[in-house]
Amino acid sequence: MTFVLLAEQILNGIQFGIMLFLMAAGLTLIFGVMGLINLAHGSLYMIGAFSAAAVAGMTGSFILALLAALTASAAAGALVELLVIRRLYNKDHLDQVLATFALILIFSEGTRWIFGSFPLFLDIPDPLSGPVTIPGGIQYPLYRLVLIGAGLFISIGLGFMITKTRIGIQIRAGENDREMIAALGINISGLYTLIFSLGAALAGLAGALVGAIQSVQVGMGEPVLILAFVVIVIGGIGSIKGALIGALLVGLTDTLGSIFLPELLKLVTDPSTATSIGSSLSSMAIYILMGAILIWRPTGLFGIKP
Amino acid sequence: MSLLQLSDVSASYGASQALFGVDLDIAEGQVAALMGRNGMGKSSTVKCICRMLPSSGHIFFAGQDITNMPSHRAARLGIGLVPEGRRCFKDLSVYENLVAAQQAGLWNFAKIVDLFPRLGERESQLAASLSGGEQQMLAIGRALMTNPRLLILDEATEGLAPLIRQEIWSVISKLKYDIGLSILVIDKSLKELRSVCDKAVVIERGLTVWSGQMKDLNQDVAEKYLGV
Amino acid sequence: MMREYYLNTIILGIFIIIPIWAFIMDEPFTITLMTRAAIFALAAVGLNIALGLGGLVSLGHATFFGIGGYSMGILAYHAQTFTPLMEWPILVSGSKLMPLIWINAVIMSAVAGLLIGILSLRTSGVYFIMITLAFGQMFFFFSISWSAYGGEDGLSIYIRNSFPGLNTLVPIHYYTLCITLLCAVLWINSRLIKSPFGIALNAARQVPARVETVGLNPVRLKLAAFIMSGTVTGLAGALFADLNRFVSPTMFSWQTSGEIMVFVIIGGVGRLFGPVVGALVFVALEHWLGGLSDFWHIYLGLLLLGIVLFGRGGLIGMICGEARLHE
Amino acid sequence: MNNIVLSTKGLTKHFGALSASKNITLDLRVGEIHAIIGPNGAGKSTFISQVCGSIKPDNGTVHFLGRDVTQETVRDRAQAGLARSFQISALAMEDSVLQNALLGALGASRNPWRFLSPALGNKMLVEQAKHALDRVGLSDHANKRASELSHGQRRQLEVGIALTLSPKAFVMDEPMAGLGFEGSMKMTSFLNRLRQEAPILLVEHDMEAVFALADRISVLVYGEVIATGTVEEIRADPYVRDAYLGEEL
Amino acid sequence: AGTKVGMITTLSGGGAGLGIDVRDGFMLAIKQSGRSDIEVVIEDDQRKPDIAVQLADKMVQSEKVDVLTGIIWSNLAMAVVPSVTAQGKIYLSPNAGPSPLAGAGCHPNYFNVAWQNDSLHNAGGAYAQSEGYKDVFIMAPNYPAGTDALNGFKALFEGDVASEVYTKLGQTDYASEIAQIRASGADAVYFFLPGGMGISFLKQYSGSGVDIPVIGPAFSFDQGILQAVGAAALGVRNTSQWNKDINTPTNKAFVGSFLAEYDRLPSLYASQGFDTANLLLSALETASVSDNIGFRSALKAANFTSVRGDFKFGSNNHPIHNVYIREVVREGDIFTNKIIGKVLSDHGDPYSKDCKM
Ligand SMILES: Nc1ncnc2c1ncn2[C@@H]1O[C@H](COP(=O)(O)OP(=O)(O)OP(=O)(O)O)[C@@H](O)[C@H]1O
Ligand SMILES: Nc1ncnc2c1ncn2[C@@H]1O[C@H](COP(=O)(O)OP(=O)(O)OP(=O)(O)O)[C@@H](O)[C@H]1O
Ligand SMILES: [Mg+2]
Ligand SMILES: [Mg+2]
Repeated sequence: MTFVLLAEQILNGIQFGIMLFLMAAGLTLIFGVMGLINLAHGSLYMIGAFSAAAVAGMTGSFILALLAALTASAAAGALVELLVIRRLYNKDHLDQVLATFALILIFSEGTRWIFGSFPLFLDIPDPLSGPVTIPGGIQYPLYRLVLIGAGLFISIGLGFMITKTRIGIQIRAGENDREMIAALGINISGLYTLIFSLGAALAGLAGALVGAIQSVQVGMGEPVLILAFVVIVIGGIGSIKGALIGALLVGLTDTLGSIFLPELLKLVTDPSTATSIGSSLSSMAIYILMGAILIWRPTGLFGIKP
Repeated sequence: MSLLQLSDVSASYGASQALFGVDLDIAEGQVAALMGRNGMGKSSTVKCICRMLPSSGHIFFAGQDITNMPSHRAARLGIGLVPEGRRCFKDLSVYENLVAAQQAGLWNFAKIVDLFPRLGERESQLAASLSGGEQQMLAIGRALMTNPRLLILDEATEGLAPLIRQEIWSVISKLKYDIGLSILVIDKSLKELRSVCDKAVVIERGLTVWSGQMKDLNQDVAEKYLGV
Repeated sequence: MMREYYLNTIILGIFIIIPIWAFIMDEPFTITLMTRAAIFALAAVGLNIALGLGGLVSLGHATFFGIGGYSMGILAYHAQTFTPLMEWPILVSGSKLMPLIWINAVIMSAVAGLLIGILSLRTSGVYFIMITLAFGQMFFFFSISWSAYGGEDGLSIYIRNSFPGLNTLVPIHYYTLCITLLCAVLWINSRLIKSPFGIALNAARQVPARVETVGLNPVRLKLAAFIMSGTVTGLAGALFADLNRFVSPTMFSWQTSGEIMVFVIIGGVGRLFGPVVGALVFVALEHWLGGLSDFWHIYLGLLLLGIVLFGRGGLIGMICGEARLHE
Repeated sequence: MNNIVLSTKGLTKHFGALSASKNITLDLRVGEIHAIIGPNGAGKSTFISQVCGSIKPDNGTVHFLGRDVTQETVRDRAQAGLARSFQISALAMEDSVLQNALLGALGASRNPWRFLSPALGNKMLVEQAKHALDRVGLSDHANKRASELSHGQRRQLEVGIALTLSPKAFVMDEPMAGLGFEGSMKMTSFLNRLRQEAPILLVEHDMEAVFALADRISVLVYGEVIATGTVEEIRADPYVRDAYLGEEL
Repeated sequence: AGTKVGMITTLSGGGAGLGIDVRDGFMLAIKQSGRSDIEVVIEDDQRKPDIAVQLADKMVQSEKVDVLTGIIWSNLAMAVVPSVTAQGKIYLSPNAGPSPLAGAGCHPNYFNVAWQNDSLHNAGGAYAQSEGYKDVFIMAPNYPAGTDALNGFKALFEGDVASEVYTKLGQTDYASEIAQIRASGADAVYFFLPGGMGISFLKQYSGSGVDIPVIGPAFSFDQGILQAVGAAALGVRNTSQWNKDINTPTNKAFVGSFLAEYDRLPSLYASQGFDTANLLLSALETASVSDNIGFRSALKAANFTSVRGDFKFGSNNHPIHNVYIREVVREGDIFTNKIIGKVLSDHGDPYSKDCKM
């Protein structure tokens, strides 16, 4: 393997990681900070992608598509919070699991009902398409660089909001003791609606951005959902920095694992067994990583120790 | 004019009723003691005032009917609570606990640190790892930071060292005499209550059984309802 | 509010009367559906030991379900193809005998429960949910690419395994087996809740620090609960595989874990019959709603939502009110 | 020296730069109540946790009944007969008061590994639990949920659970906290009798109770024992008055 | 008495598009036949094997159907087919032809009207061979159908395999594979990534600047999903046994009537559903379902005109048919395929030799 290929693969790993972070960003708010297990997060991601695809299809404008994704998912988020989630904060994780599982069913089939059963089209806008050459002679799709930028920007913004602003402090206080922060005069319900729909908007944005290079279809949110949970848990719930590092770790493990595990195994067995065992190991790799990290540090890399 | 007025307030936890008719009245600038044995409904009364427990009857604060108001709006009218059991935000630092619900006014972070220097020393420590007494100071500081018109202290001296306890009592007097803050205190130290409070309300099994000026709370009443 | 005891009797009655009615009316498929419900109930009763009693929110119980399923699949596959399971150090051949398969499923699940439990119990809360999920996913991806046993295609066992004295191919016979096992496990469970172990476990769920200061080991209590829970779900997995005469990696998927958990929550967490009601209702809905429209998932979602929002403590909680203290 | 039940030598514990315990050496003798007082944040609870095993000291040893238990877990020490009550109540809130007490009895019996026989059918366990509830005055509430108890009643249950263990020594972190006038008085006289059964290491801010009960008092300030002595000695110590007691008493 | 057909197919969730097409194609043929004595019971398997098995039980036990059909996915077929054929029911596969059912596990009651899984991949290999590619990068998900696909490709391809890569099932990001392709120096890429995976790959591939030609089986380029891939697929060659421009009267009529009935162009799956129904109808003309042996031989005769042109069954009841190479083109504002050549003629499958019936 040449050095350039290795470098490119590492870059791919990082890029995949940041893309995961982009997808996990909204969940970091809702799950990481507000402490709500929202399985329907993947649906919000899907709603973003679908509304972007629909608007892009009608207007041909990517900017309008992104705006549509933001609005639609934020609105869906606010609605869901007001009608359902609001009644779940005081209940335990299990009720949250069941209710948001129900929401997945409703959203997935609802989307299929509106948009039909076939995948939708959403493509990269022309100015951002095609590869650019970056130092080191690597050709890299421009759009992916844009995704990296968006991911980093959002992570910094979120980190700042949660750790430094008063709103961030209040949300975290609400996560510890909702009743008490309300008794101190903070409209925590309103605040949570706001944050939830912000989280939803981020999910929708990610859906639209990532949807342009993946397939926009019903059910696209669930695999992402699991990965996003993995990322957040590895980093430690509640920590934005953790989520970012978790995302990078997962991205690198996944990318490099699928390349190197088969190669490594080729040293000991014949090539075709090696590729098959290697790639099955590599699909397990991130879960093995997560398991190992949690066994080593039971509250993730940057989680608060109990 | 009375600042806080409860008339015939009753409340339940699910199926079990805790309050059966509490009457209570605090005038602007008054310091009142809420007394009674363990489990008689003192804290439940406080929860009703702060709208953390739904209740029937009437609760007026600063001329407004707050009986059905959501908790945060009642608090915004100027009720500051130091709850039983402290309830600090455990994953927040001391500083964050204090500024979380800050309202503009007399009290600010610097003033609180003046009052409890220990909190200044622990500024960036997480509340969960504070000692019991430190958490108590934090809870008091946090309530003051909302610059309330009525401060409610539910067993605020529990677990405090005698020296600090004296300090808290002197803070209470200071708040009373210097800025005329209205205060509702629940505490077990009769001696301090007598020296600071203007009036007393005694509840038994969720019912107001005695209320009046503190100086009128004689030995008979104390023995009958408080067991001293 | 109805006493839970009466409700439980009614539910058991449903599990007895409907199949008998179906048998008389010659509606074998209804019996098959009831068998499915009984097996799901068993899996969920298993999960409820960890979840309701031990407070261990395991999103990886499909691991045990799958292990049970593959125990059946692998043993029967070797018996069906007349190939030995292993030749070294001792020769082991496959089997089509249910009791043997069940024992194997239980032992394998217990071993897996022990290993997963020891590692997972280092964490708690949401981290526990996620680490159990991680183990589930490992098994899932492994089974997908384990080509010796069909990979993602799974394994078909053409003829249901046998049980001495019964013709398991007759739906009502197989149903009788499953419902008997379910009742046995429920009985054990009802004793378990009130036993010293149950009380200690219940406290370990709520205040581990307290349990420790009275000299008991909360982690070990939870581990025991986790293992028991896994074995029951594993047994259900073996039965499920036999019901379908087929196993595949879907049994290991996180959706399966989620469904088992949904059964428990619908019925009522920690209630003896909660998982049973949950499984029954879910199977019934799945069956009836499917006929209504292509978009029946929407109705299912709305129903589930209604149950969470308006029923405290699942359906049983809705009917019987808050759990009573056991005297 | 065989009347010493529990002793620590040179216990030291740091949290980062903060020394929560500095070289603490003290002991608890048969039949006595040894009170530990000190300002908030002095390190009393930290010390208690080290004695009971939930925090490992950086340095120093803990001996219990003549045995070095420094490396033993909370459970080992509990089984050896060390009973602890928490500063902030730790109860199984969903369970009945009786079940909470039963848990203690179960711990004392050391055998929770019975799966099929009902615990409440075990006369011995139930008797033990009921007796303990009786002694802390909670027998009327035995069938209530712990969550339905008021703050003060929960404190009583804390002590009740410790009783079921029939321990060799009690370690109590602020048992009076949250009790009313009457409750404090009852608890005081109760602890006074309890010392016959087993000595008590008592952390308490209620000076009335401490002065009424303690045979010896140690004063902890900034993690250090600055004085140990009888009630009179400590009351007379000007430094203790300054650092802790203030003008009270 | 009439004939009762049970259709178990995927109508909800992610893969619903395929099931809906099969159903619509099938029902179109039934409708056109004008026969009112055929009752079709349709159930949704949600793409879950255990649900499919349960539905099969229901069809057999309580609906008492004569013929089953409809399953889209190999793993579901593997779960259902052996047991229903063992119970004496006829099963007609409108899609999915896993190799075990074509080889040792074949059954006289089982007929595949679509293809054996390897068919299109064999054609892929043959096409790469005929184009003179020397070094091909091949890629598929890591599951049995994926392994079959790559083996199927290699069966008729004699050049070198630059690299054989198995991706994760359900993978969404292919940056790393694309980098490997770029570095491999291959002169063509063959990939089998059904459904959303293929869409993601193609979109990412077209943006990567790598311009090595790509070949695949029809599944990633079919009418239903082609619109979602968009321009990224233009020019890609794919193998298929059917296309809407096959110039026979039957096919023209089919395409026209499907468009009229459902207001969309038919897909490969719709054509397979249509053929399946027509096969059934043709057999019903000459035999009764109650006569198992007779009905089976009527089916085997395949006395109907397939929309794909010549069609007959091999000894293992799997199709012997032509496989074409298509190119993705734009017609107006929709993307579709155009046949550019025939790759294999009267192609059967290699498993029939293992089938003993
Ligand atoms: N969360 C609750 N659920 C059910 N019952 C409760 C709850 N909290 C309190 N109670 C009951 O309500 C009654 C009044 O309790 P409350 O806490 O108001 O008493 P209190 O006067 O503050 O006592 P203390 O001095 O011990 O704090 C008690 O009998 C108690 O058992
Ligand atoms: N985990 C920790 N990390 C950092 N500091 C800690 C930790 N635990 C305790 N401390 C600090 O150690 C000091 C001693 O705490 P401790 O709880 O032992 O005090 P205490 O004497 O019991 O006080 P109180 O009477 O108020 O309960 C406190 O200043 C506390 O903030
Ligand atoms: Mg109280
Ligand atoms: Mg303390």
